[in-house]
Amino acid sequence: MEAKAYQATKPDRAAARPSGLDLRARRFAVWAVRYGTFIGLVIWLVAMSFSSDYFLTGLNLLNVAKQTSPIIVMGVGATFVMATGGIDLSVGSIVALVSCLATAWLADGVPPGLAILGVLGVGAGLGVINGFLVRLGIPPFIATLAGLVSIRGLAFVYSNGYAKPITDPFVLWIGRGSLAGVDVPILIAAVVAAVGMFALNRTQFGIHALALGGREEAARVMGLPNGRLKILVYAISGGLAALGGIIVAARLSNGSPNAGIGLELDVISAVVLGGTSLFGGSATVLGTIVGALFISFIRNGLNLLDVNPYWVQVVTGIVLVAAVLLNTIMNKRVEQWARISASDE
Amino acid sequence: MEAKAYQATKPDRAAARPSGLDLRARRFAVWAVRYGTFIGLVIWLVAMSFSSDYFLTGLNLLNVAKQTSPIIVMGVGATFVMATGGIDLSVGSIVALVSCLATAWLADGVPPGLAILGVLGVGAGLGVINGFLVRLGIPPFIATLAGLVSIRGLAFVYSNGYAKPITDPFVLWIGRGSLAGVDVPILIAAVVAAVGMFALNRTQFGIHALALGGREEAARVMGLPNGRLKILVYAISGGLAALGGIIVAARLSNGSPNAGIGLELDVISAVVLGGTSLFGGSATVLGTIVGALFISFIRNGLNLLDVNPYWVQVVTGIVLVAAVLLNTIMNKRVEQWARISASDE
Amino acid sequence: MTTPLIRMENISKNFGAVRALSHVGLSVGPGEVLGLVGDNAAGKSTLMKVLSGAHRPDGGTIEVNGAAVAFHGPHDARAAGIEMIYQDYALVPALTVTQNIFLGREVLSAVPFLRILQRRRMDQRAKALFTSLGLRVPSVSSPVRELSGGQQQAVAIARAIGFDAKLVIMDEPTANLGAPAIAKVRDTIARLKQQGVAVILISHRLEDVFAVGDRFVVMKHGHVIATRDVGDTDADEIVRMIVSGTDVRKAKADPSGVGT
Amino acid sequence: MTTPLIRMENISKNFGAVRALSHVGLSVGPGEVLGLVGDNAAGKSTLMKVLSGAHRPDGGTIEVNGAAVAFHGPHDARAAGIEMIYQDYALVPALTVTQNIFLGREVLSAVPFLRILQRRRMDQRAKALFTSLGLRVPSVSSPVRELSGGQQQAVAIARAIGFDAKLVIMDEPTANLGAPAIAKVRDTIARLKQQGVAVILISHRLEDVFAVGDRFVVMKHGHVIATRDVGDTDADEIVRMIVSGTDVRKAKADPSGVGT
Amino acid sequence: ADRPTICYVTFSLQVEYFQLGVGGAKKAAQELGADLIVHDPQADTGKQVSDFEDCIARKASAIIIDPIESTALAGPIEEAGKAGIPIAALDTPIKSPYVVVQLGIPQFDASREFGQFVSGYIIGKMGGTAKIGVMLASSEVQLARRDGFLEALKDVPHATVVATGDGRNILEQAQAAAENMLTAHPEINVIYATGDPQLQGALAAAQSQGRQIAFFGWDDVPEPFVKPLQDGRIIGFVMQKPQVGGEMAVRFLMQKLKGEPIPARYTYNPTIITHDNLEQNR
Ligand SMILES: Nc1ncnc2c1ncn2[C@@H]1O[C@H](COP(=O)(O)OP(=O)(O)OP(=O)(O)O)[C@@H](O)[C@H]1O
Ligand SMILES: Nc1ncnc2c1ncn2[C@@H]1O[C@H](COP(=O)(O)OP(=O)(O)OP(=O)(O)O)[C@@H](O)[C@H]1O
Ligand SMILES: [Mg+2]
Ligand SMILES: [Mg+2]
Repeated sequence: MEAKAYQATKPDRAAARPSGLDLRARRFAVWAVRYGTFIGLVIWLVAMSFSSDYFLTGLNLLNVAKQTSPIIVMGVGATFVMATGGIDLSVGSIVALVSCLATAWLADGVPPGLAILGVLGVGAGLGVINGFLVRLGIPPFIATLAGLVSIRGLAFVYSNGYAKPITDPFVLWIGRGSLAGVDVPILIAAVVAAVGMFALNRTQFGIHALALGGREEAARVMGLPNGRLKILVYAISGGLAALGGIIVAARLSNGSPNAGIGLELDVISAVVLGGTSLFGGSATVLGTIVGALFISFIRNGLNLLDVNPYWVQVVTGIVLVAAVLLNTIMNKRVEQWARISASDE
Repeated sequence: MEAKAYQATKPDRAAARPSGLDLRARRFAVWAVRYGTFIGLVIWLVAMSFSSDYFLTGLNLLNVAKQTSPIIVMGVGATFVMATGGIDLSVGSIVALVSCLATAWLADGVPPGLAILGVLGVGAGLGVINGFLVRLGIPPFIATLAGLVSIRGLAFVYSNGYAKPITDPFVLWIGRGSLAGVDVPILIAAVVAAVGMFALNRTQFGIHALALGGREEAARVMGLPNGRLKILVYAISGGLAALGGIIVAARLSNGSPNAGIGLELDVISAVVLGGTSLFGGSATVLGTIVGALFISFIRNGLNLLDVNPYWVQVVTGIVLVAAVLLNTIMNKRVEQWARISASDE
Repeated sequence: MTTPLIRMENISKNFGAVRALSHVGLSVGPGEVLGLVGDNAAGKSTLMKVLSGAHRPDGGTIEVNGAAVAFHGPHDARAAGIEMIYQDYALVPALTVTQNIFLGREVLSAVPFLRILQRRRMDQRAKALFTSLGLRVPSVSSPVRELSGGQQQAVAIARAIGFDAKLVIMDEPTANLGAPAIAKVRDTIARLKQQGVAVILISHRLEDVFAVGDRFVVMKHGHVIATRDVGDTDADEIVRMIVSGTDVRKAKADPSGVGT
Repeated sequence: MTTPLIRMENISKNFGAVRALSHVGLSVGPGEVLGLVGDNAAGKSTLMKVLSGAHRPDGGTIEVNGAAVAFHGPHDARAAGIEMIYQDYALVPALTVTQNIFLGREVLSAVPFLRILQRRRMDQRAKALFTSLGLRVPSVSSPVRELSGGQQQAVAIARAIGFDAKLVIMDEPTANLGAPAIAKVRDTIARLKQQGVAVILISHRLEDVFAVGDRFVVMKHGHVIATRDVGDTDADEIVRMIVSGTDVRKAKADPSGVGT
Repeated sequence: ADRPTICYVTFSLQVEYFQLGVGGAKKAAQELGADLIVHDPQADTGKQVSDFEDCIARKASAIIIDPIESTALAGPIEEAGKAGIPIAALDTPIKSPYVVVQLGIPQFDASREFGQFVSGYIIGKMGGTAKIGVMLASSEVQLARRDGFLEALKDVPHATVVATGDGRNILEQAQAAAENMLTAHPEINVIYATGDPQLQGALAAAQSQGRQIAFFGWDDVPEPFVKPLQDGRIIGFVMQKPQVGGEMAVRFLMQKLKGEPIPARYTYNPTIITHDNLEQNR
């Protein structure tokens, strides 16, 4: 056993009063860490606009916004799921199934409005199944992993593996048209995000979802309908995945069982990057949008810089870890450090 | 508000004493649910042997065992990770990187033994990074998701996207040879499983991993080296993923950055099917083996029946959910029900 | 005797083989403070969870003001004016003080179907509530996670008594508390009593019940053993009943009842 | 005065801006039962966590049997014979009784490096331990999750005193317990004392300390306020010191000390 | 702005076939003094559209596209066309006035021709009777290769396809699927594979089961196929020479940028590699 005594070597922290400058620096640090992803995005945008002439063009920014819109739409759903402490791995596969179904129905002469409503219903229905399994007590990861596998299988069964073209002008307009000068996918993403933001922060449903994720037992004894809430958030996620699937299919003018492979990982990354907790109880739709744009702009910027496409992947992973590290760990440390100075005032 | 009174309508359960027959039936039910996956596997094997003449041939069984061996090897690592309450999504990408590295090194004339040791080191090293990030407080899902993306990127960067053949006879022997009549991949899987089983149940390390997953705070105040344990389990998982990568590369006589795509999901499914808890604290290596074989035999059987390969995916997902439902939910219910009869005795 | 506020009769509840409650009856009048005491595993918490709607009984009836009711969940019990302060407070750490206080009975705007929160209104009402109760929290919009244990308890108390409760159940509110905090809890109970609110107090500290209570109910092994007015008994008698599990007076009168 | 078993001097500990302990000193002799009392947030648990190696102090020294020690973690403290029974027992629910008891100090086989468990040996020793302590659990190989609260406490106690402890720290062992269980805890403390084991008992129930303790140490706001032999004080004086945060005798002697 | 920038959005660099195409284009670009930028959408249609849009955004002088799903690109191609960027399409034809040249092998026709070669082998060497296993992956191109083959096979009444396996273009999957297929159908004596990983997986499966099977397949001649060709396990093999496609796409686009006339279609015929002509084609 070691026999070395503790010495009172550390300075007496509570006694060291920070100067005014110090205080301002600390406040800035807290602020910087809290809005870390957002600041990261801004820095990246500025750096890129110096590195590539093509980056800060309206065309490019619009392109990226369009590319990101399905991720934002699906990310809003995932934000609600994660607010309750769940996860939804099945959304990429729902995109595939929905794009095949919509294409086939349109080819069979179903009116586009009806086809769209139909696939939204299918997406929400698959979400209800996910939610029901979670409610039965299956861990969300497993329930939706099974969905990931089975639903893509269904897409292949239904389409027999073939991708089919979409020719319906209304659906094509959803993917590539514009309304009042704004591209339709961007418009859809903006509406979904606005509704999502409102629902999460301003409605009973949003608060109940956060309470369920924050402490399930407390939500239960306060009489919240936990089971129904679970089914609801997965249904929303499934429905928004279907909407994302429509956008993807319309953008590609094509319904394919290979659509959306790995999209669930992009969606989850965006939500986590945005600052929503993977463990539930704390969620932000605005953060999800920032996270989704961050991922897209990193890819886009590296592409414009002619970086070897393989390196883009490597960098994306590293950025994910770095941002989460900043968001969760540093956040705690810095906030605690700042509270010291606050109580010193 | 409703105004209906509760009535003592339910029979007085504690008073109803089960007969001897009833008792035996209950004991059987408990046993059946506890070994649910195993029984499922046996039933499937029997059913298949009636449905397809080719199923119960030595050749087929050996084939399936060989196909399953990398999943078993990697599943043992994942079992330890999940024992601590973690998850490792990066193993499929480690397989890819390792297969590229080994192939390139062999082509450069590195002796096979050295090349194998080298890639095992690389796998374990990547695991150490994963573990270190988890120790820093990043949720395991995110830390290893970043690994999944980055490490596959590295595999592409290193190989420049090209698959390369392996010609070294020793390495090929690992994939296709046999020792004392047993195929080498099966042998490797058996050895890894045996060591893993021993380590989990009979060594201090195993108990400490389970304690960490069971209740981290208790493990901490009891003086367990939680941080080191986390790094260790991810290092093991990474090292075993590298070993799995060697088997895969050797079996395919080929090192490819595309190797192991989606393998992490198979591995996780096998572990969960085997009865290891996704939340840590309870784990079984034997179960993982059964789970891995179950998945493989389902695919194999459906293939032998000439089922449309797309349906195989659908069924795999459904089986996953059904088995986990049986394992976790029913297990609890039935065991409680059986405890009633036990205390009645 | 007038109609009691709450009357539970013949309540039974099993957990698997464990009979937590068997044919238990209990009644509380308005403004009455009832001390529910008994050894560990006597069934006190289970009985109160039945009353607060958290557990469904296997049998028996509950009446509120003489009318039979069936609680399908905590929501129903709260609607009937029965509130419970849980031992762990049952607060959601990530939500704010206001959000916790109104959890499950949010103030909604008039827009139909949409269930939009009136956040400012709730904040104001929460502030007013704390002022009227003489309790203090730093800010009603700070997350409960950032409050000290005592402040969290204040939130739990405010939530339970802020909504015209007729009965407040407290499950061991003073365990782990120091003397000054215990005094505050006693004050709160006394104030509730004054306002005509009934209180059921589960406590292993008999002195709390003697200080503010009207009546003891002693439980053991899922049965109610005895009932005593506070003025008619002493700590010694209660402890003997808790330990022995028999009503000492009945036992004296009828020796065959001993050692059931 | 002989060398005390444990001597803590000048211990300070901050959590961010919160000064939980400032220059605290404390000593315990072999076989002495010390009651550590004080209001909520006085710093009792923090001081004991420093002593059990769970927290590192910001400054100060700890001596065991007169030799200065530095604990780099709970392991070191346990190796020095200091055990703590945590309020939540700190058991791992999924592990068996034996596994919990030996957690962190497993009996290993002689094979070098491999750290193979001697499972049968540990089971036997666990059984023997329970027998010798007069405690009962259904089976040493059943998971702790399946035990009742009282049985879990028995496991926590057995783990703390089964390994030649010199000092056992108990953090509010009687909160939430009924009278019979409290009596058992008191018996355990008395038995430890007989065996020459020192005990530090944190409790809001002064009667526990009066029943089995030798000395009170009163804390408030991170300071030790006063020390009293059990025979030399009464509940009233202790409560007054807990509430006021001043040593009433010193305060009387030196009125300027009041109202610090 | 002196050197033209050509954007090459490939299919997936994870497949050697496409790497060779890029190789050919790089060679031509270096020779002709153009900058070549390669984008790899990794067989993901959505990413391919994004990459294509990035090329428009960075004002590339011309774009070469190897479509994953031909219909998906209609919108962005129109955008590029309106921005005055000429486009060359490889392998899969795209109907659009802005695609100035289509290069590649007509997959269906070529596979029908190859199917006739296989039919000849079955009639000549196997007496007209064969049990065929097809190994494919679900992409537009590979499904066309299957359909052309089946078309040709109609002329041989006793040659029947008894099983189809999906290799998903991933070697491990392909090998597992082939192993299962061979186990279930011991009668299989011919395998037709529509792509590299499928052929390689089937070869390995047959080898591990010690089966005598005549192999026919597609794409390129990577190392693993040389020995089976020499040993006579692979009977015939369609080599597409994707380098030619990549190289010619760059050449045509450079001509177009200079205002020279170019053909709207450029087809080159694939070579069927056999044991006999292996050496001159390596
Ligand atoms: N959810 C549950 N599942 C199974 N058994 C339970 C459950 N809740 C309580 N019990 C059992 O019911 C019995 C009564 O428990 P209860 O919690 O009501 O006792 P209590 O009087 O509140 O004791 P304490 O003073 O320790 O809080 C105990 O045997 C307990 O183990
Ligand atoms: N891990 C921690 N992080 C931050 N502050 C802490 C931590 N642990 C204790 N504190 C603070 O230190 C002070 C002393 O707490 P401590 O738990 O030691 O009090 P206590 O005397 O044990 O009180 P109680 O009787 O309520 O258990 C309190 O203000 C508490 O909030
Ligand atoms: Mg209780
Ligand atoms: Mg404490």
